[in-house]
Amino acid sequence: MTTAAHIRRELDAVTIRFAGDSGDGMQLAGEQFTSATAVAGNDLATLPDFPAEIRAPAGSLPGVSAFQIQFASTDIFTPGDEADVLVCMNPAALKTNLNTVRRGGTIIVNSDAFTETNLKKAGYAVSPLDDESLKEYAIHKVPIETLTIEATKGLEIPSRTAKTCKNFFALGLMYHMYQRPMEETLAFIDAKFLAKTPLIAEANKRVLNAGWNFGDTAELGSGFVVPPARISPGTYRNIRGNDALALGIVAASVRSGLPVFLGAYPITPASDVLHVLSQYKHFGVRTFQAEDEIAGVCAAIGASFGGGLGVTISSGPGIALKTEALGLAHMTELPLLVCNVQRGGPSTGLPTKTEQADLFQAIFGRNGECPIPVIAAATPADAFESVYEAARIAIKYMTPVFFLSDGYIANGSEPWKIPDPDSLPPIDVNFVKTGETVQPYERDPVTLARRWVKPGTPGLEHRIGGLEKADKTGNISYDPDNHDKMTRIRAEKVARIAQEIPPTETAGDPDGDVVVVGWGSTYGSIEAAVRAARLRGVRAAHVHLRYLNPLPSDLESVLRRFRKVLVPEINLGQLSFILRGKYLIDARGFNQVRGQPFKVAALTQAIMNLSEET
Amino acid sequence: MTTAAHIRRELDAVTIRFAGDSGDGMQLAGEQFTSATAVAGNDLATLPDFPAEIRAPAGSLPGVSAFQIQFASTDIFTPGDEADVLVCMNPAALKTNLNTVRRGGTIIVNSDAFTETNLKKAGYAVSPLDDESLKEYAIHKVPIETLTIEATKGLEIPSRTAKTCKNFFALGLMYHMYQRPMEETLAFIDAKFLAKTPLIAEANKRVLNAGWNFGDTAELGSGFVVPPARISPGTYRNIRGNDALALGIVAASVRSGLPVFLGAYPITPASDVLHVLSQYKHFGVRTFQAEDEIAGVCAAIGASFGGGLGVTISSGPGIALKTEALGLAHMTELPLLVCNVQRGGPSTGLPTKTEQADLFQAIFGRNGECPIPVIAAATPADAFESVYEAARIAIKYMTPVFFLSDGYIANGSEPWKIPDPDSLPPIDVNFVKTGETVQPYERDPVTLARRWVKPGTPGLEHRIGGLEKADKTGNISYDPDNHDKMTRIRAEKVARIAQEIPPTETAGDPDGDVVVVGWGSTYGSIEAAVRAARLRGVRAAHVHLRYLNPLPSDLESVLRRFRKVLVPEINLGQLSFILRGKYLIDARGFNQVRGQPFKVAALTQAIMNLSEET
Amino acid sequence: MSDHDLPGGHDEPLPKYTKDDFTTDQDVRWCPGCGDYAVLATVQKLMAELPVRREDHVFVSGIGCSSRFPYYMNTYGFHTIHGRATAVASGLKITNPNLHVWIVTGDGDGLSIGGNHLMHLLRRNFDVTVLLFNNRIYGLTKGQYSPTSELGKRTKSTPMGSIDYPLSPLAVALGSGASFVGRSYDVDGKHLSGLIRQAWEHKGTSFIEIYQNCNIFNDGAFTSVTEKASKDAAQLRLEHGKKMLFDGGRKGIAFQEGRPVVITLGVDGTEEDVATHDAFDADISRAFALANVQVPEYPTPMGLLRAVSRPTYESLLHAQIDEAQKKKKADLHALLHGGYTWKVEDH
Amino acid sequence: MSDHDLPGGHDEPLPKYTKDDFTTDQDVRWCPGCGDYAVLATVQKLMAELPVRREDHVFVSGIGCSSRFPYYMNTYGFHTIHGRATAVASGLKITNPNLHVWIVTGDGDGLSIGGNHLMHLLRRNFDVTVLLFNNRIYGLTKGQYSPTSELGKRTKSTPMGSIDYPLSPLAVALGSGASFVGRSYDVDGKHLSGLIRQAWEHKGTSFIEIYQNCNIFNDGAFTSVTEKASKDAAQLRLEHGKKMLFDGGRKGIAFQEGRPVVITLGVDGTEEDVATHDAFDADISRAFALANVQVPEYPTPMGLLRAVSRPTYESLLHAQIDEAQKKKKADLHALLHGGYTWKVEDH
Ligand SMILES: Cc1ncc(C[n+]2csc(CCOP(=O)(O)OP(=O)(O)O)c2C)c(N)n1
Ligand SMILES: Cc1ncc(C[n+]2csc(CCOP(=O)(O)OP(=O)(O)O)c2C)c(N)n1
Ligand code: SF4
Ligand code: SF4
Ligand SMILES: [Mg+2]
Ligand SMILES: [Mg+2]
Repeated sequence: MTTAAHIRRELDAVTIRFAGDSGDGMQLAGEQFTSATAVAGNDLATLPDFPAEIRAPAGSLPGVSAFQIQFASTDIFTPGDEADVLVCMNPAALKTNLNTVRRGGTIIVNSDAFTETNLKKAGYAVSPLDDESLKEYAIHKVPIETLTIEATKGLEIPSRTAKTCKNFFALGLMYHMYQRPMEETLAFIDAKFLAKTPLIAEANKRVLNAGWNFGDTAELGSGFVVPPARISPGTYRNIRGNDALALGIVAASVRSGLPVFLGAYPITPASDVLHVLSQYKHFGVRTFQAEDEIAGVCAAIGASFGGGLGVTISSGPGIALKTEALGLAHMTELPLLVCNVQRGGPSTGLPTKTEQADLFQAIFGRNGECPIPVIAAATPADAFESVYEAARIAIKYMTPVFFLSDGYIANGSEPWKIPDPDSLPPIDVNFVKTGETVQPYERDPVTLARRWVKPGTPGLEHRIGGLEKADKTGNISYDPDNHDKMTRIRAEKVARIAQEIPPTETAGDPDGDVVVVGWGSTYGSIEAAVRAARLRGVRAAHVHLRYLNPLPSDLESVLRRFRKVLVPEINLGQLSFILRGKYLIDARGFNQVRGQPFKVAALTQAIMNLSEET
Repeated sequence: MTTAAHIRRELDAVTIRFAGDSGDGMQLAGEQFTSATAVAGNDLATLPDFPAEIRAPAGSLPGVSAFQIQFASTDIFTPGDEADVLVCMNPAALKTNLNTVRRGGTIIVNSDAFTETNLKKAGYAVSPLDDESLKEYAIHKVPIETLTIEATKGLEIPSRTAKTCKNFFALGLMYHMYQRPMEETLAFIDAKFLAKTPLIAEANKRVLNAGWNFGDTAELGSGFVVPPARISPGTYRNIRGNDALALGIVAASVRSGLPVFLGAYPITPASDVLHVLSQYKHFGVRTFQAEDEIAGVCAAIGASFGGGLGVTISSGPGIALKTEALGLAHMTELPLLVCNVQRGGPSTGLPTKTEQADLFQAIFGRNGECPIPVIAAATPADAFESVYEAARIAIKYMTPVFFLSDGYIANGSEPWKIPDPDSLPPIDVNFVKTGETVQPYERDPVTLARRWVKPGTPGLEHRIGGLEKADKTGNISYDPDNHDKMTRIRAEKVARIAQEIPPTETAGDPDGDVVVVGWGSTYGSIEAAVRAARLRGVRAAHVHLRYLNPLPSDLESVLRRFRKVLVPEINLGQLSFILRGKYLIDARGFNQVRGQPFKVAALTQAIMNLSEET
Repeated sequence: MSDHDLPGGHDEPLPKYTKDDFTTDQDVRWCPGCGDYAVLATVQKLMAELPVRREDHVFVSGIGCSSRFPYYMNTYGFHTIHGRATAVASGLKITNPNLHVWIVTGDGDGLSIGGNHLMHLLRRNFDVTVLLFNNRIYGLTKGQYSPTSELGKRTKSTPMGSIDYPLSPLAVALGSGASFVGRSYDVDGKHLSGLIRQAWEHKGTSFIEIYQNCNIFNDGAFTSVTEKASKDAAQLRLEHGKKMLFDGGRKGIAFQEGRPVVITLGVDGTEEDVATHDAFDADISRAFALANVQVPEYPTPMGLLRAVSRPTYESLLHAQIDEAQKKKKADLHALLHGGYTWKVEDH
Repeated sequence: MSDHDLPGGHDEPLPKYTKDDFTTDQDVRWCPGCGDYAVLATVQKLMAELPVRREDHVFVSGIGCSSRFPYYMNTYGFHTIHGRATAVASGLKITNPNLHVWIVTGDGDGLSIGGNHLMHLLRRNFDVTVLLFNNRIYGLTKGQYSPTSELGKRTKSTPMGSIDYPLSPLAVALGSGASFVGRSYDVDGKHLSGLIRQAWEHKGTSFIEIYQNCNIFNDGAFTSVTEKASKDAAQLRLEHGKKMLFDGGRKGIAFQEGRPVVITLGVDGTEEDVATHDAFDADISRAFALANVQVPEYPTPMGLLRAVSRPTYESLLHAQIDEAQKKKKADLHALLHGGYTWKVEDH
């Protein structure tokens, strides 16, 4: 590989963003760049940004697809507030992404695409390349399409086909700029194309190299180096949240010995979990694409009744439909894993955007007294461990458990240190066996879980259902005192899950001015903002909750070690309300509902401001 | 009518309870006694207590049906903690109702029914009439069946038929005991039977009189007088909560000029509202028995879109199913009245019992940020005015509104001072008219309500839906800032409803030790308990909330005038949690989930205890 | 409906059962006189005869009077939520295909709120049996009309008469591609028992409509079909391979130009013209024609309308799982290490 | 589907419309090449021809690519939630029977999550028209199989092939007692337009299945039926009163013993034997037989299978309201004073 003659500059962290038409392969370029960056040993975080349409008209504003990555030589936690470099494949991409670039940042445009038609589709009267509008940025006009076609000359493929390789040109250019290794991508091209379409493989490789070489010769400010981060040793892979979620479920199945039954109905952004799990039939995973969300959850309840690990997965509107059935799972005290990959709401809302506004629904959203434990993932990789934990608790406590992810976690990816399966906490399943004299609603004294009896077991025939049960026998009971008692037992069982929760960790100062409490995918922005605020002199700490119901028993005392409590959420203040109600602590919200992660700068400012309040 | 020769004693308040087999007509007897008592000018409160089964086997424990009424010469608020007199038609009724009678109370048993078979069905080894088990009560064995058949002698009806009149014997006996006027019941019998079955009419009347006369001659301690209460002048009728609810909806229709569309699916205890409204076709009411609850609410949304008053009604499990559609109503900002007649939960729970455990669901139970106003009825008669208010707000603010009733309100009844329709608050509807240039999501500056455009209006064609809307135009928008803005506008619109709420009333002391905050059907028990506590020296007040979301703006300041806040609820602490979260006030719950109203004595004790805490 | 091998794991011989073995200690809480009692007795008796262990039966129901059924069967049982028994049973059957799964539902539970799940259950063809108790009314909620109530019916929710055109449960089932469709009624225990047994033998989803009298809210809904005096003329007792005769052989059903017609023998035609019932007809048309006729214009068909054989959902699914397992080892370590991985060394 | 009187309150004459009057300013966001475009154009053109004011049309849809339809029609429109357009439309039509209500749904929206509401809409017979865009795939969620996908279909959610037996939308509709059932396809604008117009004229619920190509996730799903070269042999173009001939008159459909069979003229029979299509047949059997046949064994029927006349739900409901209003005055004061009342005097 050629190395550049230019002076290399070391950078701490860089954010780059690829943007183009949905048909331009920007997600692919972004994913490849991510892998190469991971291999280069940087810490990183990514943000894919899809259009809502399947395939909006080419060149149109709604058709723009983007992918952002931040990578660094130190720990980083977010895909970056602003891009240092934006790669723009057409005018529409420039139009919709310009506000994501920092002032003074670099913009690389595919100048071939700035035709009159495309400019018009993007709503430009004059080309922004020709007027003053971009003067605050370093603009590089690169005729990417021409160069791409040039690079494939001599191969017998039509120029229309050749043009589709242009994302690899952009990728090659960025690889050069940030000195990423290209082996991984070259191997990927071969794996994907060599067997079936060797010409395409060759074309892509040539174009990739042409991009690199172009960077080498053009004066684009190449040769930036972001040295490797100090990352704990181990084997890594890059993982998307939805994949981690699916793997966590399979791991829970293997470790518990229970076959997974997934009852689900497709919905953005949860569908991929159905797709991925349907490929794991060799693990005995049964995926059932139901006729609707109600059937999905009910079939999962049936599976759990039959002695399987019932799982259902959906997003806001679909979760809403499952509400009634969750009451049944709660009443019959069967294990059930309910995954909600949250999206923008209410109603159909913003299906492709992220949001954290379903926490109230998870904790409170059922008829009757019907507490359900709630566990949330913090990052794409964390989805593995946290969903595993959710499954473990569902089985151990014989209860439905809500697992919350969101669109940002689902489609985002990060390097994941692959755990040793044997190091995962054990999941013991203890079906009642023939001959044991157990009543269906007898309970474990520690967990209050009832015992699980598998149909087919001789001598233990019994009936369960949604009517109130008599204590121990599980027969129908209309007795007032029994109802009060059972309602409290079910609540107490869920409350006891607190005994599973490890001591609350604070990242930052052990006490002081502001504790920032978060949950879910805001992990990265909060961590970054707390660090920034501490650098600016605030005594602050970050507490990130995996367990949202019940809350950790030590949480109140942790919060009380700080003068102020700030709760940033991508909603209008749900966890903050719950903390207030539980602890009578004046938890303040920092809330935005913009379908996007927080900007670290804004959050840092909020911490600074609160720390100054007396 | 004969009058008793015995000395009359004046009593302040009396609680009597009729109990028998489902086939024994106890509800009818109870209702008649209620009417007669209302006419006698007493204040009263009732509690019907049905079996869960349609028709459990005759004489069995689950087949017992009871009706309790308290009436008094002063204001009373509950059907009574304990019965002074229990009328028992068979052993099963005695068995299941004995614990409702105060020690020393009177029990009148139909001794004819204490046969060996019946005793066995009730699980008595020996007859309780023959052993010592009832020695703490004043027992009167009356061969009611024999006396009933006796009374109908000479009429050409089979003795099996004659026997079915026995509830009138019991009723006549109680009428004598408490000196109620019988005219109302005699008229009722004629209205019901005279035309079709004159012999039955005659039989019932004879038996009723026989009961009275028996009381007159037997030494049952008759001649108690409960003098009339001081009741504000006006025309009264006795009304059940479900009837009041239906009437309130019709009144809102008449006053707004909007036709009612009720989309509903039968469910206990809400079905009666469907039944009653289906009889009001002459008011243009359209009732639609949908295929399920989802279709019910969706059809109601369609009706509102079409310019009608969309209403849906259900109970817990059915409300759960409507969750997704409520998001649509919220997003499209259409008026919609959602009535939840709560029952025991979770899941199928205890369908025929009362509970207040769906408050969380009403306030929090949807995906996304989706606030919906919540209004609750306090008593059966109050259902009229409060559901009217709920409809008014739905229309004025262009929003779905939750109206909460419960099984106790639904089936309970009380005297209702009939309002003058013209005195009801006006409901102005202001459809956009042809020629007005209004955008679909332009808003009223005061209420933030968008304008309502009726399909069919020329020139105003537009499209709405569940995706996020652009401000003003209502077109689809994926813009992050627009989403944040619209989410806040919708929340602010609901918050502004607080401007409709009258100043919070406190009953009792204006400040002091304990303020007891309630909502819904606990009104009576709380009012009675607060009065009792005040008599015992506590400075206490009762605040009963009709508006649960938003809460009254002055509520916090009212609560802060007291040292302690007690929140009694038939749940595990839902309103109390909300008050804590909102105001950071240490609101304490008094919670029972027994499917029954509170006992005044227990609640009084709780107030006393809390007042003693420092 | 069964896997005819006895379910795995049992070494002992099948016990000799009696009806009592299938009776629970719970008080039966239907109204005295309700048709549900007769069905319960028939099913309990049949259970004692089937070569299936008690613990391998599961009765799954929704909500309704009829859906109380599982409480009275001394087997495994699940009284789920309204309309969803079919969905719950699907997950159960996939999880343990050895179980004998019975679904008990009503005309409201199965055709109103649960209509969609029923349709999809039938097309998927799980090896389960659906017993739909059709009393043409909502019993448990005390007497509203149901999707099978006749037009003009006055009920609590339709004081001026219902205006929804009723569904034929059998037509819905055939419209959904059901593989086994039949009808019987509560008090003809022998006929009902025979049909349920056939259903149990059928591999795939069997759908049986059971006319059931609700003596409280819809008494006599089926007397015109079932009462002794007229039942010969009112019922078309279907038997495979037999002519479709009724009314003591005086009348029959013929198919003319694709349409079913009643012929009086010796008047409109001869026995020759009468169609022969083919319960296993590959073509669905005739079964559907039968599903749409009823008294008074036609005799009401009773018995098995149609059974066709088609692989069951769970067998296809488990075949895919087997195939996948043959191809690939279930190695969790390997799965977690899938895709591109890299090592970070100590430094 | 219409009340043929113009809706009340308009004095001015009906404007002369063009297709453009029915086009909105919203960018159409279907994939280039999607069959939805053709249907949209056909419907917009037809709207300009119907004697209905623009403001009296309402397009109600669920969720899916096809369900975006209302945004592109310059009429009133409601893009509701997944599967519920039918229910929303029911409430709308009852509230204002003068509106011309169109329901746009997909094979997922209408037959998967929305199957039950569709079934009940059809039996109730509201005077509305359902356009079900059948592309045999879930488009909007990017390519999972749908209830109409063929067995064995490999999709994102069925990597080893789907195992659910597909539904025939027309069979489901007839099984539910639909009063108007037909089929057409995206690119045959003339045929489609004619069928939709007939549907609009029908008083009652009209159900039209529209074969629609999803060129992204299920390209060519219907080519065997619709492509020029083979369509003559592959389609049975139904016309009332005409013989059921196809393949240029070389073949025809006959009913034998109640079953549909393909006959080759001159080989298995003559034109005499070929059935004549009766689109208004009182008996449902033949229409159902046609709903269940398709290529390759049979030609796929196109056109109106069956239309029968039955009172609409809203007309029956409003008749009851009228009757009630004739009998009883709507006097709120009297209503509130219903039952036994008593006066309490000042004291
Ligand atoms: C979600 C929900 N909606 C409504 C109900 C009330 N409900 C219980 S059973 C029933 C209908 C019963 O009718 P059917 O299925 O015909 O059974 P039957 O009682 O006639 O045997 C209804 C509406 C409920 N339990 N849950
Ligand atoms: C309650 C709910 N569940 C799931 C979804 C996701 N979803 C949207 S459209 C769709 C299926 C679309 O298929 P179809 O109706 O065939 O329409 P097409 O896109 O093919 O035109 C699904 C599953 C949703 N929006 N809401
Ligand atoms: S209401 Fe009808 S169906 Fe229900 S138990 Fe009674 S008789 Fe049977
Ligand atoms: S995904 Fe298919 S159905 Fe949807 S717009 Fe694209 S081509 Fe049309
Ligand atoms: Mg029924
Ligand atoms: Mg589709």
